[in-house]
Amino acid sequence: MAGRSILGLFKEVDEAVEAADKLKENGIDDFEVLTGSPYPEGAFGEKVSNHRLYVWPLVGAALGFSIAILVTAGTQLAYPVVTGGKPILALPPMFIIAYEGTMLGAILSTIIGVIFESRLPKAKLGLYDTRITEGYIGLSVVVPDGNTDRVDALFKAANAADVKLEPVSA
Amino acid sequence: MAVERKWGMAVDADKCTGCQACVVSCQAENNIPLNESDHFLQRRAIQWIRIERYWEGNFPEVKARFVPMLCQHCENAPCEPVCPVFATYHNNEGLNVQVYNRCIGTRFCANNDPWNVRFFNFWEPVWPETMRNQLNSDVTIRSRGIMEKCSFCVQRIRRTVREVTREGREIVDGDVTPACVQSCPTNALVFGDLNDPDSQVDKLRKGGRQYRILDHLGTEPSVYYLKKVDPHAVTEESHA
Amino acid sequence: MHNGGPHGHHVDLLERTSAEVNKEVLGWTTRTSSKYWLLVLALAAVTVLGVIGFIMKAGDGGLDSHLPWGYLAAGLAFVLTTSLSAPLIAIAPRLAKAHWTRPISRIAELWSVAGLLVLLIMIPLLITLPSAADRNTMWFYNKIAEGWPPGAPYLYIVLTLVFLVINGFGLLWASAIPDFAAARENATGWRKTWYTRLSLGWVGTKRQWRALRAGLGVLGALYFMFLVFAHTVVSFDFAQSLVPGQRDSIFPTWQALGGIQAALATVIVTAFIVRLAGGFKDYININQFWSLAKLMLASSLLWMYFWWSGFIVLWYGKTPLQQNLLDLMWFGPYLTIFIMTILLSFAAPLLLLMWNGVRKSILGPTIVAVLILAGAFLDKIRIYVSSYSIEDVNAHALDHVPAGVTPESADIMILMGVVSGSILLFTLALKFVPIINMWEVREGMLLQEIRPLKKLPLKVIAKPE
Amino acid sequence: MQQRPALTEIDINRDLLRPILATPMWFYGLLMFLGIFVAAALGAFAWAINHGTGVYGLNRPVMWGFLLVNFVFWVGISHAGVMLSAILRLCNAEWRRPATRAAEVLTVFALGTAALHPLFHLGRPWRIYWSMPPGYDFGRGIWPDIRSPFVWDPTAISTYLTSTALFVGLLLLPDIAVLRDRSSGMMQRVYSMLSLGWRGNTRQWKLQVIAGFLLSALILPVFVSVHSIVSWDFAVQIAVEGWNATIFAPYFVIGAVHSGVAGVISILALLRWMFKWENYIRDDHFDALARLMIVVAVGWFYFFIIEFMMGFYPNEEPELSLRALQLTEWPFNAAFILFALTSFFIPVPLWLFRKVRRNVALMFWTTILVNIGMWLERFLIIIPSLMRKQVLTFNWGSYNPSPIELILVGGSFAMVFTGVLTFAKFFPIIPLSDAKEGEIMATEIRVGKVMVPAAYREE
Repeated sequence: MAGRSILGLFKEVDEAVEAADKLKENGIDDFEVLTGSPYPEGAFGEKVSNHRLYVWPLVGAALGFSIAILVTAGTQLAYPVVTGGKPILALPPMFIIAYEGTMLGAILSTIIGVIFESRLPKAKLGLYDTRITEGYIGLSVVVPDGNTDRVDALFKAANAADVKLEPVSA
Repeated sequence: MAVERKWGMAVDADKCTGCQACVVSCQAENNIPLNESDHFLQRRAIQWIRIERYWEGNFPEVKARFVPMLCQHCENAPCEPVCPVFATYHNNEGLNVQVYNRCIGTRFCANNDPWNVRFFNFWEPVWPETMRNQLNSDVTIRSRGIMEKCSFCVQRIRRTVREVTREGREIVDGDVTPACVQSCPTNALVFGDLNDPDSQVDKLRKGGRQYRILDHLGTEPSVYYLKKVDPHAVTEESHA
Repeated sequence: MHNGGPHGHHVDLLERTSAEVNKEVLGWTTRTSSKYWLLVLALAAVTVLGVIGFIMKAGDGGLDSHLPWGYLAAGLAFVLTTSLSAPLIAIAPRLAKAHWTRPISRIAELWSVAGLLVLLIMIPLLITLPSAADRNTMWFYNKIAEGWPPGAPYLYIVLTLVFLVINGFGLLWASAIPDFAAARENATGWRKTWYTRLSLGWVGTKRQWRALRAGLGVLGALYFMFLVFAHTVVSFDFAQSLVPGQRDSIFPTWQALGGIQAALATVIVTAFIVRLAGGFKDYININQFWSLAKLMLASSLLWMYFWWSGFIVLWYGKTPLQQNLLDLMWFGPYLTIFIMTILLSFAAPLLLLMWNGVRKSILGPTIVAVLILAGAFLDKIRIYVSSYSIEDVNAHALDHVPAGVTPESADIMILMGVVSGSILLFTLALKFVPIINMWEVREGMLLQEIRPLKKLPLKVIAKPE
Repeated sequence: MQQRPALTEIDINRDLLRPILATPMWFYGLLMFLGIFVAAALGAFAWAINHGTGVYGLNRPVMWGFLLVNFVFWVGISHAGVMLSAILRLCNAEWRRPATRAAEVLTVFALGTAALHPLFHLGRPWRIYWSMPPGYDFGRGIWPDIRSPFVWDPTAISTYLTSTALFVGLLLLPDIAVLRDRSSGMMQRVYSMLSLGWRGNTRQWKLQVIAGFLLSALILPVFVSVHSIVSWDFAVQIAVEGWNATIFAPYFVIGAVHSGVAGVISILALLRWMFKWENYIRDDHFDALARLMIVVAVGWFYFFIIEFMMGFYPNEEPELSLRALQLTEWPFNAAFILFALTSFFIPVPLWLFRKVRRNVALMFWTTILVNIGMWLERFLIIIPSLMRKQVLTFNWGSYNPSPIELILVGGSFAMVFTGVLTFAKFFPIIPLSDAKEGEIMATEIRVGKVMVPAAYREE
């Protein structure tokens, strides 16, 4: 697919919303909204993407728990020395360490999950503009080579502050 | 593995005169660093066995009561499980042993020891040149930063075991005598195998006068104390 | 909070006019169907059964020893931990200016009427409670000076509980005054006089509102403190200080926490029933259950945490006394009942409520709440029966663990009577006090609205200073 | 939140990035000054390693001293972070916004500093890895004894430290992206590497928000467990009558929250004063935090009363003698009075007044008082209990801290502040994205004639 991404920058939120509507009217409904601050998803009428984040902590927790149990049980059995008349396989301490292991596993895998689900890390930033972190709203679309000027015109019509076109190399 | 021997001691508070002979001999036997005055002033003196002195009654009827205090070698020693690195544990002869090389000096065991019979090497031990040859070659010299405590003269126990196996016989009562027991002029201290029904210490601990210090903690000490015979004697410990 | 969604029900409520609110709520309060009277009769019958059970027990056991009364004490503790704790669910969010609690705040506060029952049960328990002389109580009776503090422990138990109950009624009344005024307008007959009296000529001037807010704040804070104190006193005097040598210092705080957990459960169950019976589907909706479910999950985790904090210390110390306490309380005769408590009060809530799907539903939290109430019930039985089963309360330490006490038929009757008695009081009160806090709901409608943020419909929530 | 100024993203960038992009001169001066103390502390530790643990004031029976007191204190402070950021996030409290990251950063550095104390404290510090994961001495086939609380401790603390650090890092991504777009040269390259190529599309933002909630919910249980385990270092010891109490875990935790939230308030007051952030850390933030403090303080006081009374309750000799020591003997009686006043009886009544809650200077000083009090609380729990371990009066002792210990304690404060300031030099310590979100979500509802400030809610 010879796709080229095109990025429209808008100073006002309403302009961006209007441009988004226009895009949808023209049958383009998967466009990327770039903002400098967390607008709730759907504020621009863009497609609501779904994610699997809630699976991650569960998997991590299971892993962490089993590893912790293995290590604690293993260490006690591997070095069976009586201290203070406590049983060789003392359960309460195992639970304490297993608890920490569980939480650590859950948290680590959640953090990895967030990064993965946000499709990071990216080596190349792609078509981007530093004004986005200054309050400008960016709408970036990937369109077949032919349609770029149509989208460009459409952005301009919505009073875009600037329109950027990805070099052909892509 | 099954407990064959369970070393223990009986301390007769009636016979103890507080002469401190046990303290000195223990010092000599176990290479305990010299306790200079400032060690005492800093409350850092190391005495594996010490004579605790309690005053009893009001002036003029004041009596001094002596309690020889050493590691109680408990069955369920509270000092053992708190050590993160297994530097102290309970061996199968009923001894609460200290592994010097393993100790990292958290001093957790010292805190969880109700009798305060565990000692910390705050400084590197030094002996004057003249006393170097006095050191006991059977006993490690402890470096600074680790705990140490009464071992029931484990080196003597080991030596006896070696000897009797060479002679091809069983250990009998009286074969093993820790330094303190050996040097006690009034035989207030008796050492032996608590699992051996005809050992003297086993008889004494069943004699009726026995009590164990801080027994309510349920740590099962292996050191038994024998009450004074003096009828109107109420020492601090007998409450415990 | 995350994954957004439409709030259909709530939109409906926000579109209500206050007249409609009055009509719906007051209508249900004044209407008395035959079903209602049937329920009242049934509850009354069971309550009477409880009284009979009490008389039977008093007949053979007598009131001179505390030993037979473990189950009665458990009953008192259960009412204290459910009914009397319920008002917290109205108080805490009100102080935090949370909106979701408005429709159910009255349900929570109305439970304070069960206080009467507590005062009733308290009397025989006080008679059987062994004297504080030569045993350890939290009142240090005779420790500081002979016969000092006077009347310990009885006087102070009475004071604590009486103050608590009075405070509860005061809170209920104060928060209902504007609703009484609203009811006064279109009521007839005895209700007219009743509401006119109670509304104290409320007309809703700025001053009155300010006074009301201040009053609710103070009464709420006071109730919170009294309740925690009451939990402490009851768990001390009717359980801990009966077990010689027990110094499980987390115990009273654990009981207070259990009170919060059971309070949430009580409110959820009641809200569920009121919602169906009164047709308040738009008032009490997913938001209430969802928010309560989150709190219930948190409190269940804390409940387990408090138990564990006590357990690990006793397990590690393993002195004979600690061993005996462990056996008496948990791992001895009451092991099975303890395991069931853990399952009901911790395991089930955790495993069910950890899923947002279950939390964010109406049936899910309700089921969990029922389980938690069962757990709390068993918990109280375990604690108080085991503590009451010790004969020599003056011993220095607990040197042997007494055998478990299985309930006689009279005990079971008593427990049933206590539970249904508190429900009966609540049911009767339904007909006197509007069950939905109308003025708070109206205020909530003023301060919330659905408004789109660009393309996205969101709820807007105002928090006045 | 009356009359809040409307701020554009440009304002927010300019103001909140000031310490990074336009670092004032005095900042470096301050760092130098703190550096002196840090250096002193490290010197003291070197001295201790060189000469042996004898340079501390410890003795028999007081084998744990100021270093352990300070350890508990800093672990306590470190609980502010999660307490605030997590609980307030979960409650969706609008006023959390400026406080969260400062709190989490304080957590990270306070916890890091706390983790140094066991090292200072050990007899043979170079062997500490024998007791903490993942440095077990596997080579010898000897394993740590997991029955020891000193094995639970490193496990919990490393878990907590890792989680919080990563949590902060994850929520930093969008702000680092802002820096990437503002900075130049070497720093620009570093920032763009750290930002992992953040674009700021809606999906990434959404996941940021979810991560905030999810991780808060996950870290909360860890935060509770950490201080509980620290408390069990003490509570499981049957030999020390004063410590062997079952209430210790929740008592320590709520005490930690008490001192921790106070610490955050102090830090916020300092930041506001240093970087002129009146528009971001507003009076009503202090107001809300102070209200929270009142609740926490009262709860803590309840636990304190129960714990203290439980000492008398069984009335047995060792406990009574311990209380007698705490209440009647110099200097502990003075410490006790000071502790009661500073941690509760002075600040809490003050916070009841709206004027005080909204007076930044007063809030700063009252919260400082609270932390003085909470330090003394740990001191009064740890030292006197060791001086009166058991009924055997022959072994009752005393303890005087040595200069080395005092230097280490003082240095630990410098370490924490240096850490927080250094962070503030390289990363925004008030989350830009949170502030911007606050601006988007802020709105008003008309009630009759007044406009009541309101906020959009994503549920």
